[in-house]
Amino acid sequence: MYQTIVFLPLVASIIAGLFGRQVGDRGAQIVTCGAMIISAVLSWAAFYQVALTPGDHSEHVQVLSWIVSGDFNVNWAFQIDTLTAVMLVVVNTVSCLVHIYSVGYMSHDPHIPRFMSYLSLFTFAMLMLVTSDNFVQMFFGWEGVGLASYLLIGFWYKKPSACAAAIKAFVVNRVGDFGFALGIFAIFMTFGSADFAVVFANVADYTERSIHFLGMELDLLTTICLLLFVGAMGKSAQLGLHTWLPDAMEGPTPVSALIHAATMVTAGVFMVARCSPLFEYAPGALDVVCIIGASTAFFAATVGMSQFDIKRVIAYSTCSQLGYMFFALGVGAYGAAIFHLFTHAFFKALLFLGSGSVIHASSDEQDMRNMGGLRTKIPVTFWMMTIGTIALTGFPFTAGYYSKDMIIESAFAAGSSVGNYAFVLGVLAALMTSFYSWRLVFMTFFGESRASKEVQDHVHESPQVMLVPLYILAAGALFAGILFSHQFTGDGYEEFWAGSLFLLGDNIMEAAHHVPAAVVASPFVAMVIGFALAWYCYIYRPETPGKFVKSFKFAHNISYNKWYFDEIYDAIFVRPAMALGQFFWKRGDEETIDRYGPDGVSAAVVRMAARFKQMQTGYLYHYAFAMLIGLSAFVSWFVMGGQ
Amino acid sequence: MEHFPILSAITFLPLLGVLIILSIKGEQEIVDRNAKNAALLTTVATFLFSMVLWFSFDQTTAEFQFEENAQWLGGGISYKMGVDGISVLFVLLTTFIMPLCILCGWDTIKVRVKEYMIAFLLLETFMIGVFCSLDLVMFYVFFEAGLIPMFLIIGVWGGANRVYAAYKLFLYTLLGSVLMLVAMLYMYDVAESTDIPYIIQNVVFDSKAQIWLFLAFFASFAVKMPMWPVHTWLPDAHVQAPTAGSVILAGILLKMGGYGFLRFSLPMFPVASEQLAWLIYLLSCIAIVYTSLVALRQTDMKKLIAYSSVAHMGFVTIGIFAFNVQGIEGSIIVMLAHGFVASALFLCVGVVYDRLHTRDIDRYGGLVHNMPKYALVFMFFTMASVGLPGTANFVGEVLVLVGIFKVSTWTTFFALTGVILGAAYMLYLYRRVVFGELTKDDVKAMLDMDKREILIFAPLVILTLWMGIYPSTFMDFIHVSVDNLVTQHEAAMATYHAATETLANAAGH
Amino acid sequence: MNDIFPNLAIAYGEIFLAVGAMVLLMIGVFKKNSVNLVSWLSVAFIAVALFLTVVSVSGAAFTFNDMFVADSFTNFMKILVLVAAALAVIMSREFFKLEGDDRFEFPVLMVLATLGMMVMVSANDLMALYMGIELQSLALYVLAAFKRDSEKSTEAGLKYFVLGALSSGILLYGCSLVYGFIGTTNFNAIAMAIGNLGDSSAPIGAIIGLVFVLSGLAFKVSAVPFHMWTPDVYEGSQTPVTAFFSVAPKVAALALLARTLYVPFGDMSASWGQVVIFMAIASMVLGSFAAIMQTNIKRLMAYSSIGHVGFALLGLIAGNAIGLRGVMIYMTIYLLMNVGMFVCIMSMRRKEEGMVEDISELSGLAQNHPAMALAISIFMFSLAGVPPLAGFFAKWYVIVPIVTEGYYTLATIAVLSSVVGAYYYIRIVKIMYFDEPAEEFIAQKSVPMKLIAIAAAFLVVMFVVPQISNPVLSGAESAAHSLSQD
Amino acid sequence: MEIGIEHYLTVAAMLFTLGVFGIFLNRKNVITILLSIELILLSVNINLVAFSSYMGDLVGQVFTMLILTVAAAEASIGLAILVVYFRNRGSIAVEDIHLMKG
Amino acid sequence: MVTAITFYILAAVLVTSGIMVVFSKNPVHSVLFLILAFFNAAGLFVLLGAEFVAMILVIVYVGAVAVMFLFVVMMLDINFAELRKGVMEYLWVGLLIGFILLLEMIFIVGGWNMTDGIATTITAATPPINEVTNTEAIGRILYTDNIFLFQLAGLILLVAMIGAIVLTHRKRDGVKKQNIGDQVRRRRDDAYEAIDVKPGSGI
Repeated sequence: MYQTIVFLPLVASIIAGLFGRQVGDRGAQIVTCGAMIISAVLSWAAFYQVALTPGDHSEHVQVLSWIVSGDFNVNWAFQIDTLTAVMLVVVNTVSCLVHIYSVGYMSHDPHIPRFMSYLSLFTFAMLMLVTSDNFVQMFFGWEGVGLASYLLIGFWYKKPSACAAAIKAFVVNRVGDFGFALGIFAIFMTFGSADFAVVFANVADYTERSIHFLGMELDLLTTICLLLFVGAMGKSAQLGLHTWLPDAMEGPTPVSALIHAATMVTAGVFMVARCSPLFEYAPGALDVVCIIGASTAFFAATVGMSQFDIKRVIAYSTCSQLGYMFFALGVGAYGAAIFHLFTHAFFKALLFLGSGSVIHASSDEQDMRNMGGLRTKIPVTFWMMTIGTIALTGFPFTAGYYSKDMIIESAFAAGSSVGNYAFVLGVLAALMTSFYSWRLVFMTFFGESRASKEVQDHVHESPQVMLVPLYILAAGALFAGILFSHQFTGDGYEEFWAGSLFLLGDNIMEAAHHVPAAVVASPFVAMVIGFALAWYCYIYRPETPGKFVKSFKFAHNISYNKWYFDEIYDAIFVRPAMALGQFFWKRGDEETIDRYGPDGVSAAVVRMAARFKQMQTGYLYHYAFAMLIGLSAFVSWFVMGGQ
Repeated sequence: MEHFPILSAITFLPLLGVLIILSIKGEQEIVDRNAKNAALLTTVATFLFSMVLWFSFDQTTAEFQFEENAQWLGGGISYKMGVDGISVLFVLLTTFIMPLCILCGWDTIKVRVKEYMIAFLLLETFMIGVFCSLDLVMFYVFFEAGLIPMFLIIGVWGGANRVYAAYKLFLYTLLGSVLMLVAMLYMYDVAESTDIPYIIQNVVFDSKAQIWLFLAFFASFAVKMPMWPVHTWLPDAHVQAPTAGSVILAGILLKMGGYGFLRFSLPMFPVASEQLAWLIYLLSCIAIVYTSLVALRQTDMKKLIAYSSVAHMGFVTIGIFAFNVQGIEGSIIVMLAHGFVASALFLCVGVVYDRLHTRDIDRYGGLVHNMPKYALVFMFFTMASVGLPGTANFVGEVLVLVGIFKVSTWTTFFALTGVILGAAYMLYLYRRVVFGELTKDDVKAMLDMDKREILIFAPLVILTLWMGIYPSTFMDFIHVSVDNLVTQHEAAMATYHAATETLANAAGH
Repeated sequence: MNDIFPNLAIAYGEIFLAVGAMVLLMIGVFKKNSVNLVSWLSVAFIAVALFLTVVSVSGAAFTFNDMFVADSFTNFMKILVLVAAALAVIMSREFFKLEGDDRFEFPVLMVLATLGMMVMVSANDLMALYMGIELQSLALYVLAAFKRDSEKSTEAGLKYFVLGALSSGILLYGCSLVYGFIGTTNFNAIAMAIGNLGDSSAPIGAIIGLVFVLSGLAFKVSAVPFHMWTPDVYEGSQTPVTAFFSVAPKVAALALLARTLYVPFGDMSASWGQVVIFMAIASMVLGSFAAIMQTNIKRLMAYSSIGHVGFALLGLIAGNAIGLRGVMIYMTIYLLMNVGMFVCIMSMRRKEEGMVEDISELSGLAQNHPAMALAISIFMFSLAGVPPLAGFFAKWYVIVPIVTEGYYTLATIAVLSSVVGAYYYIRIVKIMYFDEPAEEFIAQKSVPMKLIAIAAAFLVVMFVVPQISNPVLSGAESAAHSLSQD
Repeated sequence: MEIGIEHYLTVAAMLFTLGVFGIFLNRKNVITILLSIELILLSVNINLVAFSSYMGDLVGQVFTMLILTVAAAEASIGLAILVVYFRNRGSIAVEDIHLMKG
Repeated sequence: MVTAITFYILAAVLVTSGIMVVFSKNPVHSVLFLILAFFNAAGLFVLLGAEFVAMILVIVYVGAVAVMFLFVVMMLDINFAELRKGVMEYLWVGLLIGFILLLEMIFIVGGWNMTDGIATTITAATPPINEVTNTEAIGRILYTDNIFLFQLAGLILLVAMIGAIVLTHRKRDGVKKQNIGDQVRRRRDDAYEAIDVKPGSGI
């Protein structure tokens, strides 16, 4: 069954991709969607069997041996446990819905088979990632989703910005992988294996050890975990390595929903959760995770408040939500993090697909300043977006409410300074989340339309094939919390996870249920304030934002320009790399190595040859003179040198 | 019957092809066609013949197999051939790449076809010879002899600046290897034999002498690899060479350096290898980062890929000098993978070069519109070159890095930096050539790949994937030999340390 | 010495050739238009002399009051000399047929020069050495100036003569010192005398005498710094003469040098070793550098020959049988390459202009005359010492002994200079293969010439085949042992 | 005052040096060069005869005679070459002899 | 004492004429000085007891070779003019090196002494003067022990002959030679013609 779940998308992808011309657009759609539906259904079955059925149902499926070299032994194999099952469900469900949605969304595109193939390919890679039983295979999936992401972001290859974004995504992810890879090597060096089972079983033996790394003596497990976390940061767009995510919105919207909201970007979260046995023994690393996560949550929210591109707003929102998940991980609330991952998949996919619907409706317009008043024209979309928004902002009893509040409470419950830091930033971020989410809704659906006449005329509701997935996701966004909070974070925790998440100390979520009421209320309050502000600024007094921008130009600029990350990176990485490249090429290779190396030597040889040629004057007396010099030199050598 | 001299047969079969081609007479057109056919036939036959090695190679022993031994050129030197796990795959790689090379020049080589084919067949003999030789002199003879056809290939069928490139290749490589020759002479003097297995097993060179010997061999192999800073011949040679020439150069000739390190430097000069490993790491790291950065700025497709080859070869050297199983096996795999992928990339360049006759990246753009198959293949090999898991390069690189991580984290760090940069320059290249709007008229007129070209690429794609997904097929060949190599190395180092300790103790008393 | 009448048997080859030369002279003088006959007869005579030399000697033997020696070393070297001479005469036939100025004295002088060389090879006495050299040299001076109405040729003759005479003077002065300080001119006696010295060093006069003798001989092999005549003479002489110059006298002089250094002065190798090392290095370096700028192919070959002599001298430095073997193998292969190359040079001919010697005229030869271009490039790569061609093995066999003797720096310099040398050799390949075709040459029609070129190229390529290389190797081996006592 | 062999040898050495000077300091004509060569040979002869006389050995004198013979032959060849050269160039100035160089 | 004085006179003249050979401007003078040098050298040979060689030197050298030089000098009609400027730039270096070489040679030859080693290696001892003359002694070994060299000398002379002829001898037009056959065949009618000249018209 698991082979089917994982490989069916690959088969579909190959069929659609290599034989797209033969099977045609429709054929490709049928093949890929069909495969995805089967996969999704099977993964729910798996979820039911592994996670919801009592008892330990985790399974290990060996597929093929992969790299065997000395004691380095890596297999293609699946490890199926609750964590995997959850991810299977998330990935396959969202993927399936996005596939279906894409049939409608991409109906006018000339390259449908290619698109569908990429989507399926992505799904396959993502499944490989989540089912992996070892770090190397996980890396395979890790890079595989990167590839798919690259391909999909650059799907509209005519657009230079899309190509640039694709490359950026790939390269920035590579930076993350850099750390991930180092982590894997360190793990292998330490444990002699890259299999999760072996590594996790032996972690306890390696505490208090140190590692000689880059000339420093560092704590072994902390180093490993931090290195792994760098990988997670890259893939999950955490602060510092987040720059690719907003740009990735150049891809078609279903891609954004699938990859850059629901699944791929959560791989980092998944990985840290998967490595919980490691991280638990490296509290220092956990603190770092927590700080980075909280900072990201806050930072991305600040940026999200000032963006105008509808997808970018959601992208920053994603970034921010991922931050939440990480600081949950950081304080040890793995269940909460995964739960948020789970719920987030629904409402964020919903938001993206909804915004896709908006974009679709308004003739590929993405700038919210050119929208407005769409509520009446595309009401279904409007409602779907609203559901997504309330779920995101954590309106009580929606999915987001359960997961996000649990995270914030856990942070508080951790009681540590790091936890408090996360708690404060988390609440602030919740406020801003509420603000920018409602800002989005208000700017898009309320007020007067700011679109051109032409666009306005064409506004239309999306076809059913696009709306049905929205309904399903909306259902998820509304009810996933209620349905599963018990298992993910509540009393059913132990039984549900069945050991797939490791905890060294007490379960922090136990404590999170008993935090003061003020803490429990704080995210709600923040949400309400955010909503009120948004309402004030965009409905009640629409001129406020302008004034605000004028009076707080500095703050706005920072926010609007995304804290200048791109510019800074450009200045300290990209340009220097290019300049260095140029320097090495022209100054290094051509003007130093070649000039003093081969060219220089050959020039010297030729000069010397010319000198020799000159010596051969043609005059007899010079020739005789040379002989004489030689002779007297020899004679002198023996006379003076005394033999 | 002892056994059929299979290695000699494989090595010299191409010469038979040369004779056949030489004997072709008649009208120009017919001669050309027959020369092509004969060359293709010969290379395919050689490949099929070499499959005997594949099937009858004993994977459980580190001994040299299919050995042949005969007196040659007076005492000491012998004609000795044999393959072990380290070399057998290179032989197969060579025989595998050759038919593709012949095919790739099929329509594009219009002048002096006969000579072209002869040059390639000669080259094949010499290359196979290098990997089969079990005698220092023989190795050197084959090693150097390859320069002659390569010089002609670049010089006669190359690009505008071919003379410079051909000279640079020839003299640079020659300069490197003559130093090796002197070292070999010294070894001959000390060991009184040029028999490679004999020297490996029975001769221990003085540890001071080892340093010099190592450096002399290094001079040759570093140039051949090429390592920074003696790499500058490679971009020039690649740019100017005809496509098939580049393929051979990248696919096989560069591997001779790595093979040399494995066959000579490591087992014969273990102490020096260990003591000078830092130098190798340093140069390799510089090579990886430096050339990757340079590659970022290239405007010539071939030059870019050439620079990327230098970076990849940096991985090979790093792996070899990690002195552990993973590193060495990894480096062999990187070499094989690079043999497929870099060859394929040069073929990719060749495909568009044949159509537009320029390698200037800016002259292209938007090829995906009219050449989707090409775009797909190019994307595949771009990703393979980047080292995407599932492709052959990944397996090799991961093993190399795993191996080196145990030894030097700094080296791992810089090597990984190269991986990032590798992604950057390859994708940047791909974007500029394949993506974007299709604006230029002459580019618009380009046709997608034809059957012949697909036929060339298909085996490369299959092998790259195969080696990426199930590398055991290939690695099973090398395990035992590499294990043996590592064990021997460790034993040698242990002896050396014991000896120095005794000395130190003696001095202390 | 016991017999009044010397043992002539071992000198049959020389005697036959001496008589033969006179017979040829007579035929030439008294029979009109007999050039062709005289030439082919001289080839035949040389062949007979070769035969006589080979059959009449077994083991070392002395005669003429110990002034003349014959052993397998002399045989080996004489074979080379005679083969080179015969080939040069054959080449000259073709040349003079096309150039005109066909005179029967030419083959006669060649035969006499060859005789001089044989005497040199067999010389076992300073006087015999001198006479052999002069017999050879006088004939060669005339041959160099043979084209008497050409400014170049006569200038070549004049330069060769003046410097040759100077070198003879130096050599003689050295001989006189050796004679004076050792008391004899006979090689065996000198060896004995020096051997009797035991540990005390040889008198300085003898050493300096040896240095003078060495310098004189160095001139004959054109080792630096006594090489200056070589390029001018090679360029000025007619091509077959140059071909002859570039091989036969060098072989003879090297043989003489080897004998002089090994037999009488074998115990003084510490002294002469330094001089030879210097000359070897200087020759290799100059040979490879100075050739780079050349445009005339004969001049280029001159510098090339200087470089090759430097390599050959390496074998002598080792001072043992292996080194000597190297020298002999080197000269054998050198003969092949050079003769082949000169045959090709002689084919560079246009209808109007006649002989063409400019390297640039070769451009695009590969398209006009693929076979000739192939042959030339084989010779060029071989001269450059690129395996698997014979030239590589030549170098191998001379460098092995010096490495064995511990001269690592020397070996390194040698191989590095060979790389520089490769630069100009492959330039010719480049011109033939990479450049645009120039005006076509007239194809070589003469069958013997074609045969020589093909055979030389074949041997150069096929040297790796044991069946072909073994005779040379084993011959050189036994020859080396016969000269070197160890 | 006893006249020892070294006196003769010194005279010979001086003649030798003079001969060498004559060859490379002479810029005038080739004839003088030929004469210088004769001087060198003469110096060698004096050496040989002196050694021969003082050692009581005839070989030196035989050698001298050979040298005389050869020198005569050499002179004739030299002059012949000189003559043909002069016919071509109309000059035997040493400085003019540099048609080939480099 | 007489020997010494004779030696010094001969040696001084020898060296001086040697200098003059090299440095005199007129080649004819050079040749003449060379002849003088040969005479003095012959005198030295006599002093050393080598009469035969001394004779040969005078007869062969002065009589033949030097005269041949004179012939050529005259025949070539050389313009012995100016010493060209700017060509002596290395003069001093050359002189210095030559001088050093000279000193070294003198130093070396000064170290000669008759040792036992030399005595034992002598191959053709000079018989005592009262037994045979120098000439006879040479005669005894020249055609026996040294027959090889003697024959070679002959060959060398042959080469010299051939060489000189092949280089310089040429059939030239316009050289008048006696042809007896032609003279004998000559008839009166070939030689003259009677022309009837008419007065006043001229021929």
